[in-house]
Amino acid sequence: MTDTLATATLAAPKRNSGTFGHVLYVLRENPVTALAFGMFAFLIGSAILGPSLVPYDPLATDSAIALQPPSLAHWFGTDNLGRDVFSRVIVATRLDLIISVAAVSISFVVGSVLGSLAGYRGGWTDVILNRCLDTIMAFPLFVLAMGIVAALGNSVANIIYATAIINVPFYARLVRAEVNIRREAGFTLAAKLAGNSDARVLAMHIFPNALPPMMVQVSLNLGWAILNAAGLSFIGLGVRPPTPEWGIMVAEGANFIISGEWWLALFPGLWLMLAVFTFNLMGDGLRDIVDPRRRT
Amino acid sequence: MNGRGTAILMRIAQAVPVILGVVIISFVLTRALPGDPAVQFAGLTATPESIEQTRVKLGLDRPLPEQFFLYVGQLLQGDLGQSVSTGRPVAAELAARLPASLELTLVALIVSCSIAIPLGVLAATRPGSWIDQLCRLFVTAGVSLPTFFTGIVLIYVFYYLLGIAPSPLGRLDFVYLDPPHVTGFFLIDAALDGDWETWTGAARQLVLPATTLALFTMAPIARMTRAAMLSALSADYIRTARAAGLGAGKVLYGYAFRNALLPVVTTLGMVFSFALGANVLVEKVFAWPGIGSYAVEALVVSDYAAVQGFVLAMALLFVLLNLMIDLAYSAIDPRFGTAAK
Amino acid sequence: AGDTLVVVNGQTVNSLDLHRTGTNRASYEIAINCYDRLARFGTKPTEDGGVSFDYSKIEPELAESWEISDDGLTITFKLKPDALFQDGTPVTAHDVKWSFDRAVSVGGFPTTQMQAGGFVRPDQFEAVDDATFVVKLDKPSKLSLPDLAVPVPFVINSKLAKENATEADPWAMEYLHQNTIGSGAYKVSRWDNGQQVVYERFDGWVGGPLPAIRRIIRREVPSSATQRALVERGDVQIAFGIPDKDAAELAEMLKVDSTPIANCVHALCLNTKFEPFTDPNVRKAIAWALPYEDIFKTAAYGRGAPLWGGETEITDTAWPRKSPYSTDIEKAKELMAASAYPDGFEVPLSIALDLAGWMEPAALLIQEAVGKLGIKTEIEKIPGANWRTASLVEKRLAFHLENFAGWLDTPDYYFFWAYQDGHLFNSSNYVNPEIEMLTNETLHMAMDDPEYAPKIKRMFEIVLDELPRIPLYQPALNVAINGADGYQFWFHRQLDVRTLDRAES
Amino acid sequence: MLSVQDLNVSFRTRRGEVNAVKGISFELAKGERLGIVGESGSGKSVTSYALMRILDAGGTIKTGEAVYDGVDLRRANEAAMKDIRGREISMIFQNPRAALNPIRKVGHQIEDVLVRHARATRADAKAKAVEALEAVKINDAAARYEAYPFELSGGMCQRIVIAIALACDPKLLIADEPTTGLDITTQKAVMDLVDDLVRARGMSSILITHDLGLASQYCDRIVVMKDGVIVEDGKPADLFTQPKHPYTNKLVDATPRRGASIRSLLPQDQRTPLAPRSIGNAAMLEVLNLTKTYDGKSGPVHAVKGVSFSIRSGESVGLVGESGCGKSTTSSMIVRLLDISSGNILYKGEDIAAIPSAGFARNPLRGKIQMVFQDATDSLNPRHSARQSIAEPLRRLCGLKGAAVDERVEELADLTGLPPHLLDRFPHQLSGGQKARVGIARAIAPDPDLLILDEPTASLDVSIQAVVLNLLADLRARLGMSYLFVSHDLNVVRLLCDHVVVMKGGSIVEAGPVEKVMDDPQDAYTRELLSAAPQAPSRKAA
Ligand SMILES: Nc1ncnc2c1ncn2[C@@H]1O[C@H](COP(=O)(O)OP(=O)(O)OP(=O)(O)O)[C@@H](O)[C@H]1O
Ligand SMILES: Nc1ncnc2c1ncn2[C@@H]1O[C@H](COP(=O)(O)OP(=O)(O)OP(=O)(O)O)[C@@H](O)[C@H]1O
Ligand SMILES: [Mg+2]
Ligand SMILES: [Mg+2]
Repeated sequence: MTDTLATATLAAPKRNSGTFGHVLYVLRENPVTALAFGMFAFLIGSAILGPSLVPYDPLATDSAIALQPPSLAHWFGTDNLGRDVFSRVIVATRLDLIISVAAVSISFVVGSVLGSLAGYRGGWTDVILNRCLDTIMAFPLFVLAMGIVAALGNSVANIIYATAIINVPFYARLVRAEVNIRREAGFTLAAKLAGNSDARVLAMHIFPNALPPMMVQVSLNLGWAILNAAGLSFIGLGVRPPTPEWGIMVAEGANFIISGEWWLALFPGLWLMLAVFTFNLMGDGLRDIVDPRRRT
Repeated sequence: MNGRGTAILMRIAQAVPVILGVVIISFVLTRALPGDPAVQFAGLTATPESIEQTRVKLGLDRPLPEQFFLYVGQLLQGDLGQSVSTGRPVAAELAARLPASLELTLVALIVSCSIAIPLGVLAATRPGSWIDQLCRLFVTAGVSLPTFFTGIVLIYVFYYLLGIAPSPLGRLDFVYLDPPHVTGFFLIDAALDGDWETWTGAARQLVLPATTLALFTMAPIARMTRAAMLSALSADYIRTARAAGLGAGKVLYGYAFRNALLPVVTTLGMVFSFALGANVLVEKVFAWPGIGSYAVEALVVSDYAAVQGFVLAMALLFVLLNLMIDLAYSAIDPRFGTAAK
Repeated sequence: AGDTLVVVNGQTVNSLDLHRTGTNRASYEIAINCYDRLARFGTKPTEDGGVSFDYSKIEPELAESWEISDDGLTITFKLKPDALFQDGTPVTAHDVKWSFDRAVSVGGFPTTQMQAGGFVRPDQFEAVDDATFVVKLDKPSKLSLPDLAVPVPFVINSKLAKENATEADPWAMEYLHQNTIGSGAYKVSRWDNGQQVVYERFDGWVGGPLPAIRRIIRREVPSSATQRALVERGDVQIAFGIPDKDAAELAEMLKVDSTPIANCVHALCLNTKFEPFTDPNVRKAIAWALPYEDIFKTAAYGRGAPLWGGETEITDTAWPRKSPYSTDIEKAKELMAASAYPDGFEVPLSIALDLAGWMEPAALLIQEAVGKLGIKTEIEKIPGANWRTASLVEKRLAFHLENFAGWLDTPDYYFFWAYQDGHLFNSSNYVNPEIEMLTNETLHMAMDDPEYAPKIKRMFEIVLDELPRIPLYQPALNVAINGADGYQFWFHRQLDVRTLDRAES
Repeated sequence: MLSVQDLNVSFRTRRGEVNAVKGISFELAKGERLGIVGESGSGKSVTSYALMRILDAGGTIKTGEAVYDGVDLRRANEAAMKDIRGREISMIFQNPRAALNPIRKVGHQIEDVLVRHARATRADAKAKAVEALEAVKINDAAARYEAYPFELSGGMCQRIVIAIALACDPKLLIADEPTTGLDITTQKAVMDLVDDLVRARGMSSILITHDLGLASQYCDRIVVMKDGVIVEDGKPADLFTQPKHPYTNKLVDATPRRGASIRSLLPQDQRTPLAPRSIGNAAMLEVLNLTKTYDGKSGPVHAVKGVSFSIRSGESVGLVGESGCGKSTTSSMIVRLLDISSGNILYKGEDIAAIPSAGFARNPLRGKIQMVFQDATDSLNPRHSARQSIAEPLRRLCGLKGAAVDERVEELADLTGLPPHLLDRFPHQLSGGQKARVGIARAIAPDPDLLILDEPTASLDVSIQAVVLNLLADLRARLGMSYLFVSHDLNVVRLLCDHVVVMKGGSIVEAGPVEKVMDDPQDAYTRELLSAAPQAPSRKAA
């Protein structure tokens, strides 16, 4: 307490270092979380730098070296067109992260807005929204995504929209519940007394408190979005060839497993798993980071 | 009428707009599919005339609103239409395939629950310990694998390399005959028939696909069990029970677990409908004659009636499932349907 | 069991009746194995020791003999006297008439296919008596008799069919969809939609030598990896229609039959509606730029037959034939530079989702190759139903892969479908008045007509110069066999189970 | 019977070891009623949990002895402890509703204990359970056997908890704040019941509470705890008349009682004279015939039925009544968070009830009527630091920006006695009293004329309550605000208010100057309220 007194005058920098310190603290506290964030940093790194670091052009074919097992020259082997699997796996990171992050961002935003309104206004708004969400949920979600992509065409953007749409109910529900329990909370009333309009109360006071549980959902969904894209690829509705994408690579490589060319599916599969795994494990850490109550 | 009954009736009433919404969306979605079913079904060497004939035959020459009202009219009479690609009534098709999907999904969920729930309880009783972390890593790893990938790897290892598993040829190897149809669930039908050889055959076929699905569904169940157990264990009534000298088993299972079951049941419902969706991929890998693979085929060839029928069936199943969850809930939680809940 | 054979197939049988609207190709197998036609094609050995159908030989099946009138307008069939339907009733000319009437009346694919042989109206068919059946043609055609040997004009037990017909359904479509009522070598004893078809031998068959196997189970296994595992482990005897790659690899362990598919060309189509493709230099530049060898190796794993690097001079009427083009990127670049688009252009390259197995690797290699000419492509994968609409009916795909195969194995028949204006498989929108004329002239012309060969050669010259479709290779139908014998390749690309036998292993 | 010697309990936490109980010793004789008093966090509950060996994970008894009837509670094995719990020593807790398994019939919960301790067999369990219910004087015991906790009121739940605790005739009952959260009238009933039962059965009891008044009324002996240490041990009367330890002294002072003035709650050295204040003549706020009807699930709920009263400028009005009588509803309507059903609220003659509550945030009068909430924790946004919370109304209502905001926030912190270095903390990093100060600072930030205080001290320790009450009194004098003070505790109301309004079931039953109502209550309900409040022995000349 004495050292906080000493630094109290430097309010602004202290707040920053407080956030940073808090992140460090969260990471140090749980080794699994730290591991997850480490892996996440690695994935981000390969998404940003990967394309300029990989040893081969991920699109260059060479039938002379098709289907070679992993070797020093080709760490993850080569595929049926003689493309370097390692380069493709690394380059694919960017697209896969973009798909999952974009899809989750859209559903986060849309779900938050809908859920907040329904949770805050209650009444008919709530009833109607709930029925709409039920309707989406009543579809087997993967099939709905398939239908949307089949109807709109299989571009990256459409895959993102489809994934986003099927995720919206989860966010909307969650936000609705979180907003609803805080609708009558003391600090909500206090915020109104402080002259905040309803919209402001909702946006600045109630909604941010729904963030911690949402972070867990975000992390689960990030992984799920990648799996979803991979599933779409498996039934042929994924991104367009020759764009490297993990799901497509696994899906196509899967046909080669029985014939002994295991590396085609295994390495992208491992990376895919690594990414989903990372996202899923990050959830608790993310929640702790956005939750000020975890600060000490 | 008591609160519980009213609450359940309310839930059923709420399902009506949902079903209506599903009917509309599935209709619009199928019509939005690119590709002309008349072309698809006119056959190989179609001429413009034969395509036009096919179109008239399928009723696709009429304006969309008329098609919709015809469809709804048929639905109200319980007619889901004909699947053009299989030429059979969609209802018959679904009736034949739904049990296959349900059997697989249910077995997978039973396997998954019988592993995930104890794991969750174990983790909750030792939060932060290495067991807790190990459980977390294990179930997360399961959910991180694309199901089709897991499926193929399992086939490769257990069928192709080791030769332990039976050939991945659907519900029953061809040396067996299907058990007489009672429920459509082979395990049940074979047991009713007393034909344990077929039963074993069917069970063996189930092992790999069910494992694939189970691996995928364990994470949410284990996670929820752990969280619910943790919050139940820290509740005041647990302290009361302990202070009254109740045994550890009674406290853990009689008090904490039954309370923790409530959110777990809700999660189970979600996982179930989720697993039915994931089935689409698993069925494809294991040549499982279920409704998921049927839907994929139908979607790809723009078989409107089949897609609509499938979606509707799933929606009804979803509604039914929620109803069952509500029933389970009301059986566990006396507060259900009262002001307290 | 020794008298049972198991076959796996990736395709699903969706009807037992070929005539029904919506029946898919895989279901033709039922018509072949469970029904008889009046005649059928003979067989011949293939180069690598297999057996293939022989278009030049037509043999009796239900008919004992036939006579063609001198003007070529009347064909009179005599039926085999001892021919029986599977329910024991004798096969009569009335049954044939009813069946043919059905084929030309129900519309859709069967009717179109009948038209190819000149059979358009029911009044062309006449049952003179129980054993004599007469077909009258509007004009003589060399395609008529062969067209009666394709799966479509199969003979149905009309008595039984009529018993199950209704006012709304005079052709008993519903009943035949679920039941086989023919005189064929096998009957379907069990059909689990989406799972399996079980064939049971009909011992009263007179259409040919009695099959050796009593029961054949046809299992549907969508995953090719699973198919391969099954046949490799010997749990099934035949894996039908496996991917080229598996075929290439399994060939080292098992018997794999990879007969090039008759009258079939995997081609790259250049749509003439797309501006740059009207420039002959562009088309030729592309043809010279394609990496044929690589495509053949990676898309087909060397299965099938190459269709590039042929002689410039055309001396015979063999079809499919090698084009005079091969990979020569320098030449391609020169041509491109000489064209109106020296800097290239952008065009989507479309492929079918269902056929991605070969189309995708081919498309990727093509994309890379034409990229060197400055042609930028984006690969567009189009799902099933839409593919036919977009490519064949609307013909709106600028640059795409295509794989038409003609059942009737003559070049003119191929040209009729693939190069004539407005015809279904002419997805390039190709129009050439001379081709129109030549095709019409040769289509029904007897092949030994002295005018036939020169005209055909002229047609070859034109299309290989104008290149609306650039031939890539002739694909093969791959069948892996582990413990069975007697497999024959058929133009319809379905499994004829009648000749199968168990092999000593 | 129970002897505790030098007991040390510590917890392993993320930030190292926490010593919650530091070497306490006390004895308890058979039939004795012991009270443990101390402010929040002083280690009262931990002591009792340690005796029962039901400490949370991470908690251990480090050193010391606790011997019950010859059994060493620290070293006894788990099986032995299970037999002791419930049969020898049992416990009741605060928040009775949460202390019962929500999805098990209360009768079965009693049976579980009976069967566990072999007091009943499956066959006679039900009869025994009903017997236990009858023992706690619950109405219609046989029917209650089938009830679930949610079907019972808080008082009834507490009776069930007591029935569970006493089902197996234990020798010692530990009651950990058994009445917090209960209405003042229910509190008295429950405490009387426990006391009767304990006396009738000749049991010993330990009552844990922070309410010195309550402890002195129901205990033979009281130990005072502070920061894990026992600072004083004695008879209630002695404690009040001759407190030895300064902490006890402070505690005794802070306990509201008859005749004490607001300043006398504070320690001697802080009793500065109250600044004078003036009360205007005209009514600043007039509430006329105010009603509120909610649409409940089973018909309309008449929460407030035609309430009228007025507040003059500078005057403080108390609003008292038991839980659910409509106090909060009335104050919400006045503060314009809730739309009225009918009536008028005249603020300086203007009918503010006519302005819909949804749009009142933009009304210039918004800053004039402010409120301090009951639960300080709940009323602070957990994501906002104290500074942000206090600055909010300054930015929104006063239009201050930049440095001016910080300046004013620090001024307000100073005014409410909040150390400036705490301003950048989040609510969970502040103590209850500090949170109350933040709440008050925020409410007075826009310079209101009327401050509505909805039980602002209900969740605070007495000593902090004393400080907060005095702070409110000082602020009132300095800033000339009027208060509407909502409470169920007449003793507290009396300290701060000039006028009091007593509500019951949505209507006013009595109103008048505070002395008059307290000394000469006219209404039976007011008298009941007055008598239910525990009375500490008055502090005579020390
Ligand atoms: N599980 C725990 N882990 C760590 N510290 C704990 C734990 N339980 C209690 N403590 C600490 O022990 C101290 C005493 O807590 P205790 O609950 O006994 O206080 P109390 O006197 O009962 O207060 P209250 O009146 O608020 O109930 C507190 O400082 C608290 O922080
Ligand atoms: N939103 C609401 N809908 C229906 N009934 C309500 C609602 N809010 C309050 N009530 C009812 O109105 C009555 C008065 O409630 P109010 O909160 O004003 O009581 P209170 O005097 O403040 O009680 P406490 O001391 O417990 O805070 C209660 O019976 C309550 O059940
Ligand atoms: Mg306590
Ligand atoms: Mg209140």
